[in-house]
Amino acid sequence: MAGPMEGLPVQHGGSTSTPRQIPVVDYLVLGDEPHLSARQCRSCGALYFDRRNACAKCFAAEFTSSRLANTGRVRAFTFVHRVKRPFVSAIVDLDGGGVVKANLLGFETPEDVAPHVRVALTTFVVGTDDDGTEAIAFGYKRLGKTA
Amino acid sequence: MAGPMEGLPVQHGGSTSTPRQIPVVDYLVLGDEPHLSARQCRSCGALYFDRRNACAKCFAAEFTSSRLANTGRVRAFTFVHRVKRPFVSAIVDLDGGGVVKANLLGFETPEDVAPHVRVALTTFVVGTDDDGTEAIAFGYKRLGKTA
Amino acid sequence: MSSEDIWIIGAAMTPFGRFADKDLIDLAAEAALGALSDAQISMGDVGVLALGNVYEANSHNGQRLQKQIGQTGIPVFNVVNACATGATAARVAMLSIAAGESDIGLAVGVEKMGKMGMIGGAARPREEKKVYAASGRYGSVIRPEGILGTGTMPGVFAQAGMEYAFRHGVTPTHFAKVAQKNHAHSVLNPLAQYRKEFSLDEILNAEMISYPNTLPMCCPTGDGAAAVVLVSGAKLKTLGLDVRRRAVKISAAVMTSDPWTETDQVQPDVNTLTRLAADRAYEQAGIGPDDLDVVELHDCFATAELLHYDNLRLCDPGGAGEFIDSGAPWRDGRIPVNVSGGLLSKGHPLGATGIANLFEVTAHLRGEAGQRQIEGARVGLTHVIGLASACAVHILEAAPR
Amino acid sequence: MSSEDIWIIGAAMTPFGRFADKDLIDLAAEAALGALSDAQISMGDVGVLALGNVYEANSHNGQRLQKQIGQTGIPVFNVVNACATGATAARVAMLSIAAGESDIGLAVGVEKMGKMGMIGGAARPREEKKVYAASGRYGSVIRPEGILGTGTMPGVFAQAGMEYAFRHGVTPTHFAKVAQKNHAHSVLNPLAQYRKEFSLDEILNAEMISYPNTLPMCCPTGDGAAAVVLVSGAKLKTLGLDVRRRAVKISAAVMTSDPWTETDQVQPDVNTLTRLAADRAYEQAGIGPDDLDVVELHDCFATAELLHYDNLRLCDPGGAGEFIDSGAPWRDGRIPVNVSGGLLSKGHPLGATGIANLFEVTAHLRGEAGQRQIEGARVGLTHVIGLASACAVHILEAAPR
Ligand SMILES: [Zn+2]
Ligand SMILES: [Zn+2]
Repeated sequence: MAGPMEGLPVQHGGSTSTPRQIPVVDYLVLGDEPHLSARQCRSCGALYFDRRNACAKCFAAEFTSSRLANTGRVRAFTFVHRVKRPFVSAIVDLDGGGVVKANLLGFETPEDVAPHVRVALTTFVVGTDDDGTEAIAFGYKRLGKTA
Repeated sequence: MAGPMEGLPVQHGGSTSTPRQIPVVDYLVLGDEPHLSARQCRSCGALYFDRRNACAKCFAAEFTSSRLANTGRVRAFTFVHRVKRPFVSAIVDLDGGGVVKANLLGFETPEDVAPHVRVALTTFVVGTDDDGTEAIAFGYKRLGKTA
Repeated sequence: MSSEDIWIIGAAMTPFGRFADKDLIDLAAEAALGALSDAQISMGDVGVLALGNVYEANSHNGQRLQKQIGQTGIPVFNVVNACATGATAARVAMLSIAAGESDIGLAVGVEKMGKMGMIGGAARPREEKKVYAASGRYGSVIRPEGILGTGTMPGVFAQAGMEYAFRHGVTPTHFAKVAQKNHAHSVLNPLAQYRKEFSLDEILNAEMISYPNTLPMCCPTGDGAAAVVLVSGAKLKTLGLDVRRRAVKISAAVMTSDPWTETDQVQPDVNTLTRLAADRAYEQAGIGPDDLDVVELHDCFATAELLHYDNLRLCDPGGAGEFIDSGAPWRDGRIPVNVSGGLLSKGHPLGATGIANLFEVTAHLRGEAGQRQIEGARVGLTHVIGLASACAVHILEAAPR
Repeated sequence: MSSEDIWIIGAAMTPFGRFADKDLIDLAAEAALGALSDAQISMGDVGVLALGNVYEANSHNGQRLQKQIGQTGIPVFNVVNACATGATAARVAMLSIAAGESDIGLAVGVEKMGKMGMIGGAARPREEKKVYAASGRYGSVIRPEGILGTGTMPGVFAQAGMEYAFRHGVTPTHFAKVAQKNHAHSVLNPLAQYRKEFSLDEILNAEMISYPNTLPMCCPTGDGAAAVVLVSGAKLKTLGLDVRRRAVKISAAVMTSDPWTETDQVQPDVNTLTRLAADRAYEQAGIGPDDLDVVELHDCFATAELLHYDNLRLCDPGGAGEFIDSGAPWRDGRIPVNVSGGLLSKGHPLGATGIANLFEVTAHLRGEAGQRQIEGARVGLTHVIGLASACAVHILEAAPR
C-alpha cells in the first residue's frame, strides 16, 4: 500500500536508462539487494552506523563491517504531525541484531501499528539533484507486503 | 584639527532648521552643554553607565544620577587598523571621578598621544536615520582645541 | 546536621513565561537576588558561582550576572547540559563546597527562549544542495529528519512512550492523564506559565503533535530563572536560627550520563541513566521511594512522566499505567508528582528547570508552598534529564524540627 | 604524595592548526584517547568527564565524545569560560575528585575555529536601522564599536598594554620582543600551529592590527584539543610504578573572576584577577615566582604577556620591560616563559588552551618535552585568562625522584 508519503520504488539493475543513485546515508548499501551495513566492533560486537573513533561499549578501536538483516520488529513508533509532510517514525529491532531508526511505510493510523509488528526494509527515491542523481532512502513496510 | 574620522561638529540650540537629535547612548546628555551622566550607587558612590540591577561593588540597589566632568586624562589608547575606517580608541579618567571609553579625535599618530594627555569631551553627528534624526556620539579631543 | 552535608539555605525562582521586556541577566539577577535575600546573605558571602544556560551558553552569563549584582573575584563556572543544565550548575557549586574550596555557593539557572514554539518541534529549513555529496559521520547526502524517522524532542519522547506502551500495555489515555493531572496542579501555582485545567477529552482531542502526545501533553518554551544558595554543614552551624530552621538538606545528589545500550545508538535512551541516578540517590540518602512526600520529575512530554514513574521506582515495574490510574501521583495521592504543574504547565526554560525543581521541593519541605503546599512534606526528590544525555536526581530533606 | 593532592597522570594534545577533515569530536577524541593511553587507563576507569568548548558550547560535546570513545554512565560537565574554558574543565574534574565523588577524572578542551581570522578582529556587518531607537542596557541606537572606542579583543589588549606603557615607560619594542621570543621558541615545538622565527624589525614593521600590536603580535585562530587525566593522591598510590614516577602534582589550582574596579566597568581589567589568582596559587603551593622553572602564560597578544610578567610577579613591580630586555623569559633565561611558542605561535583554539598549557608544563616536568625540554624543570606554572572574565592559575610539581 505505497501511499504518497513513501516516494517511488527504486528500479535496480544495470539498464543504461537508470539514473545514477546515491544512498542517503552511507550505511545503506544499494545494488540488487539493498541492505544496511553496520560498523561492528571486533572486540565486543557492538554495532554502529556512524564513522567511529572507538567503541562506546568496550573502548576498542577496530571495526569490521557487518551486513544487517532486512527484517525485524517495530520496537517503538510515532506519527509526526505539525510538519509539512507528516510521517511515521519507528525504531526497529532487526532480526539477528542491530537497531535502526527509519520511517514506517504503509501504516495509515497508530492503531495499524500492532506491538512489535514484523517489518521489512524497502528503499525509495527521496530526491534528485541537479545532476539527475537520485538519493535513495530506506524505510520499513509490513513484512510480506510488496513495495 | 577635525579630520575625516571625526564627523561634523554638532549644532546645538533651538533653531527650527536643526534636525531632531538622539544620543548614541543614553548616558550622553545633549542640550546646550553636552555631558555624560552616570548611574551612581547611593551607598558606595560607584559609577555605571548601564541600566543596573544592583551595585557590583557594594550590592546595594539604589542609584542616583551623577553628572560627570567633560575633561580628563587619557589612561590608555590604541589605533585600530584592519577596519573600514581606522579610529583611535581610548580610556579616559575623568576629572572628579568616572572612567569612560570613547574615540580620541584629532590625534594623527600614536606618538601624538602623550602619556595621560589632558582631553575634553566633544560631540559629533555619527549618522542620520530615515526620519532625518541625527545620532550624536561623543569623543575626546586635546584639551583647549576647539572642535 | 553533619559537617559533611550540603544544605540549601536560599531558593528563588522568577515566574516562568514570556518576558520580552527583561533580558537574560534581569531574569538571572531576579532569581539570584531572591535566593540571596531568602538566605539572608549578600554576594559578598558567596564563594563560588555556577551558572547554567543553554541557548546563550557562550555569552559568559555568570560573569555578566556578577557585573549586575556583585563582582567579588570568586570563581565562576558556566555550564551547559541540555535540560539538566540548571541541575549541573547546582552540582558544580556542591562540588566546590564538598571539596572545601568554598563554604557558600550560588547556583543560578536561566533561559530566555521567547516564542520559539515547541521544544525541538521546528525543523529548520535548509538550502537544498545542488549536488548530493555524503558528509558527516553517517555519510548523509540530505538532512535525515522526516526521511529516516525523527530525532526531534517531541518525536524522541513519543517513541520512548510507545516503547513502554508496547511492553506494558499502557494507552494514550494513560499518557493523557499525566497531562490532566499536571495542568490541574498548575492552577495552584502562581509562578506557572500556564494555569489552565483541561479535561481528559480535551487533552485527547487536542491537536496531535507526535503520537501519542497532543499539544497539552508537550511542554511550552518560555523565559525564566531560578537560583539556590548552598552551604556546607559546618558553615550552616554558624548561621542564625531562622536560617537553620528553614535549611533543607541535600541527602543525595547524583548525575549520570548514558551508559552504552544498543538502542541508545539510534535514539537517546531516557530510561537507563534515570534508573542509574535514582538507584544511586536512594542509596546515598538511605531511603526508598516510599519515603518520598513530593516528587518533581522531568515531564517534558506526558509520555516521559509515565516512564519516569517506573524509572524512579515510584510504581511497580511496568506498572506506570496503574499508578496514574490509581491517582497516586495527584497532589492528594500517595506520592504527589509535579504539584508545581510540572514542565507541562509551569514551563521549561531549559537552563532554569533543574534549579526550579529544587526551589519547588524546598518550598514544600519548608512548609512555604502556599496554596499548593503538600502538608507535612519532609522528604522530596527532584529529577531532570537532558538529551543527549545528562540526568540529575536530588533527594532533599527538611531540617529536623 | 598526600592523599589529598590531585595529580596529572595523563596528558595529550593534538597539533594545533587547521584541520578541515576532522570534526570537533575527532579532535577531542584524539586528545582524550592520547591522555588515557598516556595514563595507562581506559574510559572504563574514568569517574567524571569535564569538557570545555566555546563556539559549540551548547552541542553537549562531552556526551558526543562519550559516544565515540566510551559510554559508561559517568557524570559529564560541559563548561565554558571564554579563553579559560579548558582550565575550567580541568577545575571541575579536580573538584569532583577533591569532593570524593570520583578518583579519576578526564578533562578535555577542544575548539574548531577554522579560518575565522583573528580573534575578535572582525566587526560583523549589521543591517542599518531605519529609525534610531535606544535599546539595551546602555540605551544604544547604533552599535558602538568604532564609535565609542573599541571592545574587540585586539583593541582591549592593546589598550591594556598602553596603560602599562604610560605608567611604566615600556615601548612598542618591548612588546615586540615578546613576539620575537615566542615565535623563536615555537620552532622547537612540533605541535605548534606556526614555527617561523621573525626578527624584531620584521615584527615591528609588520601590518599594524591594533597599536602597538602588529600581526605577529596577535595569536591566530585554529583547531585543536588537549586532555588531562587527573587522579586523587589515594588512587595514585594504587597505580603502577611507571605511572607514579611520571605523575605531576597539582600544587595549586586557583580560579578567579573580576573583582569590581572602576575601569573594569568600561574595559575588562586583565590584571587584577590574574594577580589575585597568582598570589593565591603561590600561597597554596607554598612557593614563590623564583621557584618556577617554566611558565606557560596567556599571551593572546604580545602586550598581554608583558603585563602578566608583572601580574604573575615574575619581574619587579613595573619592571616587565627590563625583564624582557634581560632575556629572562627566553628558554635559556632565568624564568623561561612560553617555551611552547605560546598562543602567538602554538595557536589558541579557545577551549583547548587551558589544558594545552597543563600538557606543556607536564611534558617539561616529566623530562619528555623533546627538543624544547627545559632541562631539570621541577616546578611550573600555567596561566589563562578569558574575557569577561575568568582566570586560572595552576602550579605543577614533578614527582619526587
Ligand atoms: Zn566494542
Ligand atoms: Zn555601591
